[in-house]
Amino acid sequence: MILGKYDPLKGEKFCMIDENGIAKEVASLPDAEKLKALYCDMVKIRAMDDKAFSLQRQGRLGTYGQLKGSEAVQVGAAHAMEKDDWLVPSYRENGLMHLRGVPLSSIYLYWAGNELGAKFPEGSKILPFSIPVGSQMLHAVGLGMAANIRGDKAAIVTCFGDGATSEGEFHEAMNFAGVFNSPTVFLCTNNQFAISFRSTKQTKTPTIAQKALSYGFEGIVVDGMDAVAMYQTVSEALAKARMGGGPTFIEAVTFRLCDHTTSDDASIYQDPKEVAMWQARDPVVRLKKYLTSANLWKQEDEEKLTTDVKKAIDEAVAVLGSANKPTPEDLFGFTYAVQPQLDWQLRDLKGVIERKSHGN
Amino acid sequence: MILGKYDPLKGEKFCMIDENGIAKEVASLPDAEKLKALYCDMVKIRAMDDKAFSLQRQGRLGTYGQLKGSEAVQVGAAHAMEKDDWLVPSYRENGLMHLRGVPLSSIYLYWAGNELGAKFPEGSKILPFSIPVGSQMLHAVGLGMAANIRGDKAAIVTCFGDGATSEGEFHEAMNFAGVFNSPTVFLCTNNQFAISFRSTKQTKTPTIAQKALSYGFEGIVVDGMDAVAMYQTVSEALAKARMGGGPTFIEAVTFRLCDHTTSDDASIYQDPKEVAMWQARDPVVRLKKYLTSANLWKQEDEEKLTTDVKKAIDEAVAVLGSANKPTPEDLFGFTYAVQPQLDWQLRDLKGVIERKSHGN
Amino acid sequence: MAIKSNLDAVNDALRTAMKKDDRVVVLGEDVGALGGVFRATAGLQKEFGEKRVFDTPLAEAGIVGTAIGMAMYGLKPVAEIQFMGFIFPALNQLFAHAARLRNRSRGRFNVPLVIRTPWGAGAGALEHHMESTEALLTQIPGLKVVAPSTPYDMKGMLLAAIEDPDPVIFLEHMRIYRAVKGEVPEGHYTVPLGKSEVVREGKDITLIGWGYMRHLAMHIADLLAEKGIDAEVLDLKTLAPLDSKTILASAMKTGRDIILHEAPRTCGLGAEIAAICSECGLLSLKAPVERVTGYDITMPLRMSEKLNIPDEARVLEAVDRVMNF
Amino acid sequence: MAIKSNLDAVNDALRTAMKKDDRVVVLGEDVGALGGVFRATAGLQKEFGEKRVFDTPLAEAGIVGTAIGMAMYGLKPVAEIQFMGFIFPALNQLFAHAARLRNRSRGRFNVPLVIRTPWGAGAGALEHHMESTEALLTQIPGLKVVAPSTPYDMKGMLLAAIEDPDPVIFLEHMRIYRAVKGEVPEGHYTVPLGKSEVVREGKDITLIGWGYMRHLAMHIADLLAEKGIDAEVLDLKTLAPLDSKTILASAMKTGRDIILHEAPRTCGLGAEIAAICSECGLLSLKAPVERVTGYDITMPLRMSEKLNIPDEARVLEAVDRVMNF
Ligand SMILES: Cc1ncc(C[n+]2csc(CCOP(=O)(O)OP(=O)(O)O)c2C)c(N)n1
Ligand SMILES: Cc1ncc(C[n+]2csc(CCOP(=O)(O)OP(=O)(O)O)c2C)c(N)n1
Ligand SMILES: [Mg+2]
Ligand SMILES: [Mg+2]
Repeated sequence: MILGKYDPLKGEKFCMIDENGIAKEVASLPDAEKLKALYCDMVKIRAMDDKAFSLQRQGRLGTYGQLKGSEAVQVGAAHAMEKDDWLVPSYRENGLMHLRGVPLSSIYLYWAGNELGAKFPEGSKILPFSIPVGSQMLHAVGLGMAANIRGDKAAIVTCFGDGATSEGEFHEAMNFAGVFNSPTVFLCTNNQFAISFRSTKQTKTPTIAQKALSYGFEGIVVDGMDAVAMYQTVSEALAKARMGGGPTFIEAVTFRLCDHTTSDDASIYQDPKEVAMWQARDPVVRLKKYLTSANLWKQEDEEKLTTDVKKAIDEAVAVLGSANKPTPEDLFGFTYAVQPQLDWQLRDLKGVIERKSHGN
Repeated sequence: MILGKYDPLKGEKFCMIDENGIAKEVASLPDAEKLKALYCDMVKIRAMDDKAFSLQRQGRLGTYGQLKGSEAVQVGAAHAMEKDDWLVPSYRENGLMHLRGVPLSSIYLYWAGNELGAKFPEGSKILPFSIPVGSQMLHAVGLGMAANIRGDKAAIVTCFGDGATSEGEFHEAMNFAGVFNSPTVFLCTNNQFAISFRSTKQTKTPTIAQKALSYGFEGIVVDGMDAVAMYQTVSEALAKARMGGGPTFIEAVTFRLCDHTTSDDASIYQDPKEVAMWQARDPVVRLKKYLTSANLWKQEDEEKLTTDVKKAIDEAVAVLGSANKPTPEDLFGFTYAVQPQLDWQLRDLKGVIERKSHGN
Repeated sequence: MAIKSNLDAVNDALRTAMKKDDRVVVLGEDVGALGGVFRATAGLQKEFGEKRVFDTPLAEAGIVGTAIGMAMYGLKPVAEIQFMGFIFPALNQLFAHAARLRNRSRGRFNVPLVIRTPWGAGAGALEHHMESTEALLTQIPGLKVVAPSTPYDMKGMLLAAIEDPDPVIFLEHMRIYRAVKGEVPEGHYTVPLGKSEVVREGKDITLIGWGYMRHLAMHIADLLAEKGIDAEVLDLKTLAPLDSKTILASAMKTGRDIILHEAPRTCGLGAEIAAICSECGLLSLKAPVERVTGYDITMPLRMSEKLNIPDEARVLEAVDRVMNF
Repeated sequence: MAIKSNLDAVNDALRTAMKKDDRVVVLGEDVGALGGVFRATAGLQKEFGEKRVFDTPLAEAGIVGTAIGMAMYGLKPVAEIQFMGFIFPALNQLFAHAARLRNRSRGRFNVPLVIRTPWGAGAGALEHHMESTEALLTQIPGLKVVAPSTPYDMKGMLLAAIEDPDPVIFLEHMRIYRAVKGEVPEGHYTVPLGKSEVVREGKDITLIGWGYMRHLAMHIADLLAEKGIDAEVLDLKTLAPLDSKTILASAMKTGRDIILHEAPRTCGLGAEIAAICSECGLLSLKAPVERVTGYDITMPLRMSEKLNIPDEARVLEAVDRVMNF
């Protein structure tokens, strides 16, 4: 039992593997396969994230928001989730979305500004990510309310940042979750920045997790650079949700080890010394240290991983390169199920395009 | 010191004079003059409120929201406030607004649907009351932020109900107040109902006051049917605000001893036994019991009070009866400071009215 | 057929929908035990239980946002916003999500959500309780907005709205909640969304209205008939997407059009209708399209609100102008 | 005179206003140390201190609502909403309070508040970062809405907005933030709100635009000149209250009008302008008023957004239709 053991009001934080790669209680760790899987997936999403950055710099993607620093949160949550769990992400959860089944190529296509990337696999319980900060958590709560109404077992993970907790819709989502006992895990990645604004200024309380007390359910602070702690906490919160125990709030404390997006320049407002300090806590390096020291990970494993990851990314980039552009039908076709009144506008656009292509 | 002494998480509530009219610590009571003034003002606002109800039933006012049950909250706050304090009320604070300087006749005129009633005395630091629930507290916080920016000493009381605490704007107001140390007293009248909806269902926490912990400042539960406790708590919170101590949240627990408004029928959803129980705690009766038992109040005092109050109310009703109707200029004149583009519309309306009055 | 008020027609539609489809749920402020401040949901909680008919905390974004989630889960939520003037806190959810989730998910999700809300002036209510802000909603692609004005349409269109796969804002005019009664069939039937209706044929002039204004228009048409003017009355019924075909057919037939609405004139829905009429029917117009609307001011309080709403006198003067252009 | 971009003109205006009047304060998300995501407020916090230029928590209703309070206290807050697509959470504050407090208090209070926000498409940004929802605001009585398109107007109108006693929504088109440069006088001057401007005189046809569309219109006018068509260009500048006089004068002079805007067509501001032109100028119109606008769909993502924005080809085809009606 992790929940209930760490009191945010007392400044307690849950961590399993510290920044030096040392495990606190080896006996409580997941098995070796799981540890290796967590590590491999962190490497993978970091690589795909780095690739997205360089694709953006080449002009092949539009503005892109990197996730660097949050690998452990996303991988931990991905492994904690079961097949039927729902995911309600923000724009920052590209790694988590991929691990839950969204093809890498879709992610690249979407950030390239191609609507076709927004088509996730049919049947996957992943909502399109939300750009208006703080607005998506209500949908997660609503999904859970619906499951309660239908008497279905369900659990939902919704992700958002420290900044999002200032929005009124966050409050309404938390309150509804408490009142209706919605089986929702509120997963807040406190990467300490909302663009340039420090999380310590976002609110006057020392933690974000303690806000859960205002809504009558549990909140916990977790080391968000520790994939194991994240995996275990989210697992427990989801199990509780599935069993009718209602919502949980998890504050994953990390640090944004990148610009806010490719349009940002964090050097204007980040302190290099602080950045270095947090870089030393790198979630990927940390777990590798543990695995290596525990003799679970060898050079050849790393080499194979690198090759596999590269291959997956190359394939996605190839799809990006050969993808069709959206057609006028793609732009008009999803405004309503059926909307004959739009037909003339679609015809107008197609006519203009055709006449342009004929040079008159 | 009252603030900090009663912990909402432990279910503690501040009360000075209990429902039987017995004072807990006579030494800590305000002086006799103040006690009598609190009582007189409660009698007055109850009478004006009852009159408003009967005026509505006669068709002379539109829908009206009575304050019955909240007299102690409003009178306590009115007496705690100093001349330069700001008031940012909701629609339910008719008593408090009057005690802060809004003529009774203006209140009646406003609820009669006459814009002229909205003209409060020039210079009074009372905002027009807000009907959209939960939206006005941000203005209070902004007033305080402005005072901080200018280096002015200031304090603001903003009033709202239990239902209002579910709105997103409440959250944003509380959070801004904490972050910017706005000298704002959040005065929540928990009358246990938002129309038909019980405050116990509005949120999952046992108290509303404990929500203040989410914003990094003090919250306290007070017996909202005890005018003395209300007076003392608001006084202390205002003093703290004026001295730079920032915001305070006060949950005044009362019971709505009336319909939500004159359009409502509370008998559909209120339990008569529970109503009777709360009627027995009547704030006006309670203080009178104390005053009488302490030999501070005699039959002739009561008689004089009744006469004075009746006179004040009769005068206000007379003003209501003889008031002008708003003119087209009254309707158009306050959309902007200057707005020549509206001139033709005003002329249009005046033309229609004139032609109608000439019967063509 | 039973004679019912608009209000009872709403109640009937909800009951009919809930019986037919157990995915239909009703939520909002005070919709449960109280049955809504107008009693539109009276009796539903008792009949269908607290799981399917429930009160929510006082938070409009919360109501609409969670209803969006429920709709994506597969339910058919019918959410009440207590008065149209209080829809603003929910606009972000409507604009950013309800209207876009189909598009954003490329059709993988849709949002079969109905938002019912009382609107319009004339009932002598408080500030913010008599707003007509339909044109804020009609310009948001992805939303449907309907405003029936008779009990028959009220029931049939509410049933159609609940069955519609996309979000529908369902406007119920307060002034005619109880004042207007009419025949309402038993059981299930639908009146299609997306269609306007010529409710009185005429050849001289077209009066276009919705909600209470449709009834004012019918009254004016009667008065005009006595003067020998043959007025056509168009009940818009669906405000978005607009049924331009029906609007234009009538506009071009009579060549004289007056649009009535309570909302402020500037950028009201009347502007769009006027624009369409003159765009597509310029040569058929015998006079400029007139708009008789609320003025560009804040809705006055009860005592003066009727000064701001189109009334017989203002419409008749507009008719004079148009007929004598 | 210095040549500045629109962005620098905004920065210059803010600095000028803050120097002139110590009641002017600047607030919003990231406006402080970062100087705003576009750097419109760059350097201001350093120059005027953290009391007068400050970051807020991430909450748009909070920003606008507290700014309303500050304005009533006597300050002149200039609040930034980071992108126009994120103004929705603040709409309740704008509609229910900023626009109405003067009226509700019978002139005892006013709200001298400016909300600056970047808007418009064409910069290849993310979803919700390229919205043009001006017509949601222009229909709210009590608000002023302006959208300058040149550095000269940008500075002069921002100074005028800050001095205005009523709430002003100040729209800064992203696509021309850096792309458009022009002469900007030193120091203080104002360009009046409430006035539109004929920025190119012509006699054959009027092109009406605002923001980026004014520049497209000027470009089209150049192309038309080569074809012997003499186009007049009207920069709307103030979107609410509309300068109907100037609009009508130009519309009636040429008798041929095309309105350009990026917002969806239905209930966009173009509808109101078209309605006014045909109402008051019916007999002078030589052709129907045309609207070349965004389609009634959700703004497409970056790769396709330009398909949705009026461009040279679409406007020229509209000109053809109008000239050959
Ligand atoms: C409602 C809204 N307001 C403003 C923005 C602009 N914006 C995008 S990301 C961001 C900061 C978000 O911070 P946080 O919630 O901590 O998430 P992070 O980006 O750090 O993951 C802001 C202000 C937005 N997208 N939505
Ligand atoms: C934003 C908004 N939503 C809904 C309403 C309708 N309404 C008026 S009062 C009320 C209940 C308010 O309850 P509470 O905040 O407890 O205040 P009380 O009336 O009990 O004083 C509701 C739902 C409103 N005025 N504003
Ligand atoms: Mg963050
Ligand atoms: Mg209450």
